[in-house]
Amino acid sequence: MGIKIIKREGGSFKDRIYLPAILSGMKVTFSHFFKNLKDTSNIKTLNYPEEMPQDITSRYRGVHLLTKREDGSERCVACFMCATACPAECIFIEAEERTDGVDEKRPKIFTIDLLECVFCGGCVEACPCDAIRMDSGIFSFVAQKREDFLLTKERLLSHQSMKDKEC
Amino acid sequence: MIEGSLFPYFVVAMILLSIGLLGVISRKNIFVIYMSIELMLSAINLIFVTLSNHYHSMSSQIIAMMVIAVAAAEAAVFLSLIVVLYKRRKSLDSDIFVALSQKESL
Amino acid sequence: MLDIVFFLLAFFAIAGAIGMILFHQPVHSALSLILTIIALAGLFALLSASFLFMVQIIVYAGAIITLLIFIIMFLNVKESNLPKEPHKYPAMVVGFVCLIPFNILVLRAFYKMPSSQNIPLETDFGSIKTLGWELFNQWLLPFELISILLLVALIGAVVFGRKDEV
Amino acid sequence: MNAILVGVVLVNIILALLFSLGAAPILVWIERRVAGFIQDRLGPNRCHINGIRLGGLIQSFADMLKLVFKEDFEPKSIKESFFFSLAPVIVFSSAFLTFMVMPFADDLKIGDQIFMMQGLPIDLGILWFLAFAGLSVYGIMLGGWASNNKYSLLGAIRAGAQVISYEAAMGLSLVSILITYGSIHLGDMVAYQGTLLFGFIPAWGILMQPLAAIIFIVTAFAEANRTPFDLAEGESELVGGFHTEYSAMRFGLFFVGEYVAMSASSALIVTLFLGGYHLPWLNTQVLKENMTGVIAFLVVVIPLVSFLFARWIGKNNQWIDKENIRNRESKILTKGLLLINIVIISLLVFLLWIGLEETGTNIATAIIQIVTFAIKLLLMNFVFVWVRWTLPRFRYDQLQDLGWKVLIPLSIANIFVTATVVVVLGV
Amino acid sequence: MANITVDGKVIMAQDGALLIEELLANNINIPHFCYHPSLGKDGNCRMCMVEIEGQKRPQIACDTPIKDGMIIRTKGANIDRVKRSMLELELINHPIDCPICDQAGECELQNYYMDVGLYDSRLSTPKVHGQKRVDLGANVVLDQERCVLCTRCVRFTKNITKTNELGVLSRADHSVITTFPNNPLHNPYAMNIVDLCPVGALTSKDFRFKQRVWFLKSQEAICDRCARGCSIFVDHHKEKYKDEMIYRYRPRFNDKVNGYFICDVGRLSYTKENDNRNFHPHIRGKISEYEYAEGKLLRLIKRHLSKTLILLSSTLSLEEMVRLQKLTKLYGMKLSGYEEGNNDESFGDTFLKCNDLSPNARSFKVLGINSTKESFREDLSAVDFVLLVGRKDTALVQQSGFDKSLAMLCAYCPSASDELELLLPIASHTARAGTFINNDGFVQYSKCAITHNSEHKTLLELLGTILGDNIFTCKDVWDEELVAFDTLAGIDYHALQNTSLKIVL
Repeated sequence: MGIKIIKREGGSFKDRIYLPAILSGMKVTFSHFFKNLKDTSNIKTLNYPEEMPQDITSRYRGVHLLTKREDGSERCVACFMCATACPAECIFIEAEERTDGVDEKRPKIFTIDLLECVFCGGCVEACPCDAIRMDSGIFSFVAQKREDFLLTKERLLSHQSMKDKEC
Repeated sequence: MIEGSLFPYFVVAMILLSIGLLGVISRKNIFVIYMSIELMLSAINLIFVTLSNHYHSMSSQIIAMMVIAVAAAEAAVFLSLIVVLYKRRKSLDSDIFVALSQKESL
Repeated sequence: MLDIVFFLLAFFAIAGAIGMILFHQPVHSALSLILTIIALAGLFALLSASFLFMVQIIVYAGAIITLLIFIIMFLNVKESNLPKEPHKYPAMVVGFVCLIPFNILVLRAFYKMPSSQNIPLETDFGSIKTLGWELFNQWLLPFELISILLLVALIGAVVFGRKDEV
Repeated sequence: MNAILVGVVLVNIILALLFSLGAAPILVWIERRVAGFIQDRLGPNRCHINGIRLGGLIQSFADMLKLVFKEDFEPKSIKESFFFSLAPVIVFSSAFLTFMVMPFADDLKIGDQIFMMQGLPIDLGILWFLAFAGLSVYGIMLGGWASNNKYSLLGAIRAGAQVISYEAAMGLSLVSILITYGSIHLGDMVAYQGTLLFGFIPAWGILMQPLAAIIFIVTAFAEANRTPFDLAEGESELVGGFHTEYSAMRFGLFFVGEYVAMSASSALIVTLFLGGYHLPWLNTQVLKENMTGVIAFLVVVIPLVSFLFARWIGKNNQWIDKENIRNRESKILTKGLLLINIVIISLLVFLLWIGLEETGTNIATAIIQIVTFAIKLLLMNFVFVWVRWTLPRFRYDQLQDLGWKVLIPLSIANIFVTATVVVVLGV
Repeated sequence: MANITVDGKVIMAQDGALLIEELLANNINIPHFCYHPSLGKDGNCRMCMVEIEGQKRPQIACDTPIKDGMIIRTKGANIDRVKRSMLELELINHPIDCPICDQAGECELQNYYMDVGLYDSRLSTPKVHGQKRVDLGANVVLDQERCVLCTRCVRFTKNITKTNELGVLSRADHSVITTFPNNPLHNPYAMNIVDLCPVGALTSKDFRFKQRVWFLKSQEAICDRCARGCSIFVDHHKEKYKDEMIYRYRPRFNDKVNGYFICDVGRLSYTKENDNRNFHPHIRGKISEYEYAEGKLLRLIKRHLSKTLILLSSTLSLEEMVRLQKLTKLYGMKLSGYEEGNNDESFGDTFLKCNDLSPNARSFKVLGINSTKESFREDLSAVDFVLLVGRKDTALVQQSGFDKSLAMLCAYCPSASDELELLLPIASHTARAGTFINNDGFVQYSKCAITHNSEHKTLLELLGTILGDNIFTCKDVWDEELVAFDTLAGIDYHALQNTSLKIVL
């Protein structure tokens, strides 16, 4: 094994007086500035909210949703796996007995505090029933009150999956 | 009444000088003692400048300028001294520094 | 008009000085010393010493006291490290009483001084040009000595500040 | 006569206010838009008053308004409430006072009265700048210390050490400039720069003293606490530095103070090195002699520039939504531009027609010089912004190394060389 | 004694004892469903297979008596294959509803499945479905699908309670546990079968779906429902933004007192620890700050001093009692432990429940605190101020004709507080540690000290402040004060941590 000796940069006089490097850096930034000043149409900035991003795929990790069974009831069985996996502890579940014969258990309360959520997707990974997903495609969630950021079970169920929308 | 007469300037200078002296006498905080000395120097400067105005002579102003230069030199030495002393003694009490000459006591 | 300015400046100078010796915290003392220094600079300006006015602000306020405050902050002096000064006020009162005769003496001497010639000052009195002319013609040797003093002080400060010395 | 005196003094004060205080929102806007363009973004462009956006300038006013109306919060941990409030005032007022002695134009002669075109007619010149630049550090140190917060204190200590060390280099670099110009008065310096070197090159400071110019510009960046020397508020390590605990208008004063200081530094750089209010090859005397030609030139050039500017507006100032009120702006601006052009051109033509007397020539010269100074100031401010968005921040030891080991020796060497040259040439 | 070799390690064992007992006693992991130390062997689950040298096939450890020189292997490819096959058999009809199952997290089937190696089912035939929710009565719900038919529950009703409610019905993979018609599960210890069930087939109606077990933290405690003082685990959990909640009590094995079981009443008595706990201090019916109310207590005591009667409850711990006693002795106060209604003849039985409902009345005798009605009456007539500690029976005092200052320190919110000079909450039973003496003379230490959001002080802390001697913890009280009592000689704080110690009353 030979040792590869890499020449140390910055030793020459030109490097040591810094000014050429500073000037070349300033040249780069100025060329960007001038190009954009001349013609702003090249700038990729979206004029959100008038312009919406069009490239959100169904794999985009957006606001959560609760999926439904064929009969329209919630798929979630309140197993607390998502709450266990959640690193931000932002999922609050209260279970209750389900008596309609579809299943035994369901969430009475299923609340996600979006202000605490870190959008890691751990809950989706943990869910054994494919009941919670983050493919709603909702990338921006705005509300005026803190309470509005608590996503209740009803709101989670009302979110549409991107996958369902596509087909 | 003031214009033309320079006596009020002397009064102010003497008051400042006296306050500086009082500070040196009464305080133990070495920073305040230093500042009192600076205040006295400034008071003397004021006397010099007033005299320069009185005698229409630039020489007193030059002396005042040199006093300022001496004050700057003093500041450099004094502050570096204080940093060293404070690091050793963790105190600003001038009474603790009486043993300055005895090397082993430091 | 100038009287009012003088009284204001004198008031600030004396108030700052009194505050300086009375405050317990060195930072407060230093800040009130700045007030005195700037007021004194104003007094210099009133006495047509415009160059000294600038020098006072640049050197005293801008450098010396900045350095002082910097050192005070840098040392991070805690309340417990400040010296106890139980005899502060008695000492001041005694000193004040003792200084009264001295002050009267000196001020009498000033008062007896021959009154100044009532010629108005030259327009460029105290400006940098006249001062420089005087300085480099008649005061060259003291000026060089002062330079050496500053150099010695600089070296002294560096020697004190050396780590291995401590 | 007295009315003229009051008028000129008022004009001076208003101009000084405009260049320093009035510049702050514009500089904030420039900072944001330039940053945006440099980084291939748009920058603020949304805020509008009845559709008028002025390219996002309104955003700055909105932000100022926000700062004024925000809650002026003071943390409970702050014991020195007085100094906490005093600190931003010191920073702001010292920055503001610094600007007051910058000459916008050559001395104006109306009748037999001569006016100095400065905010404060004091001829202390460069010393004034040094004095107040030194004082502004008190504001930063007090603010940091009174905040009773370790980040703030660290920021303040950094700022203090930085300003003390860079002031030395700045003063020394100034000495060589003073030797070259032979005066401390800013007016004399600008007058010197109006002359020609070897008969064809404008004797601008940056050509006469390139090394001193570089050192001074670098130290001016440091004194104004701008990137790459903004370690005092290095947000990556010190949260907000000395102004971490500040909010609302007390923060606003720090914020505006920074821009005013930057503007003052720019003005000084322009005055010392970039010919001040002089146009190249057109010093006051030449300008006065050729006033008719200059006005004729302006009559041709102003509509041409305006036309190009209007085309640029039409191309780049479109709003995405055609129905939006903001989309009307281009038309309004074009019309406004046209109106201003008509007014200015007709005024100039009128002046050409009646001819200018001596006082008129003097005033016209002053106006042209003020505009020149304003443009140079703006460009220098742009350089400040440009540097900020190009260069990374220094590490603290690098900063001190640069100050003490590079800039001070260089400036001392520069003094030697300059003095030698001056003595040898016997200038 | 016999020497046996297990996985190459020599173990001394009792000759003739069951192999599984010795293996479990030596902390050797041996899967088992049907064997339970209190119920004995049954041999129906076949999970505890071990290889014994000299025997052709693997044998079940629960039905193999130990002989000298046995060489046993509990690991190895062969035995793993056997275990896996047994488990596969158990799982043929077991539903995969762990997400719903309350047992998930403490399920032995789940653990063994994880141990043996995760695999997918090889069966293509559909699973046999049973009833998911059979209410057996007495707070027990049965899920027939999940049952592995270990018959621990059946044997419990047969051998322990001798009520014989449960049995196995049908044959082969249709076998289910069930009750007999018109004879639902009905005995005061029925909920123990929920703990006994190794899988999630039997669940408690009370705990069902309330919380997942992996969130719960267990602390050791002593049940304070009756004088038996059964050892329990307190399972509690603090949900984010909520207060600590106790979800259940579970029996803790203690061969001296309660064995493996507790009664249903004691098990459900955890609700009192959750309810009425977060109440505020009241001064004359008005809500007050805790610190202020504490100061008020101090002032009340100072004002009355020797004219004070402290009425202490038998629910207090030994440490608290001795500290109260010290307080009364120091200032010449009166102290009485007289209580009414602590004896319920209908409550006790021959197994664990006993008629005496006071968890710690024996301590009165140990410390010499007077609890007779006569002395209580006598004391009451002589004082101006009555302080009820740990109890809320103001009626007792008022009916006795007392109409002067009355203050109360208690852990559970009383109904009315208007007539009280001061009502100061103190930490409840599971929020503070303490020593209790049960009716057989066993001194037991309850360690459970859950911190709640309300942060009510414990009685020991309050008394430490009042007495000003910096004794705040049980350990300090044992070291400083309880050593002086002859009855408690030979018992020290450290020994109590793990065992119950008997004293002569």
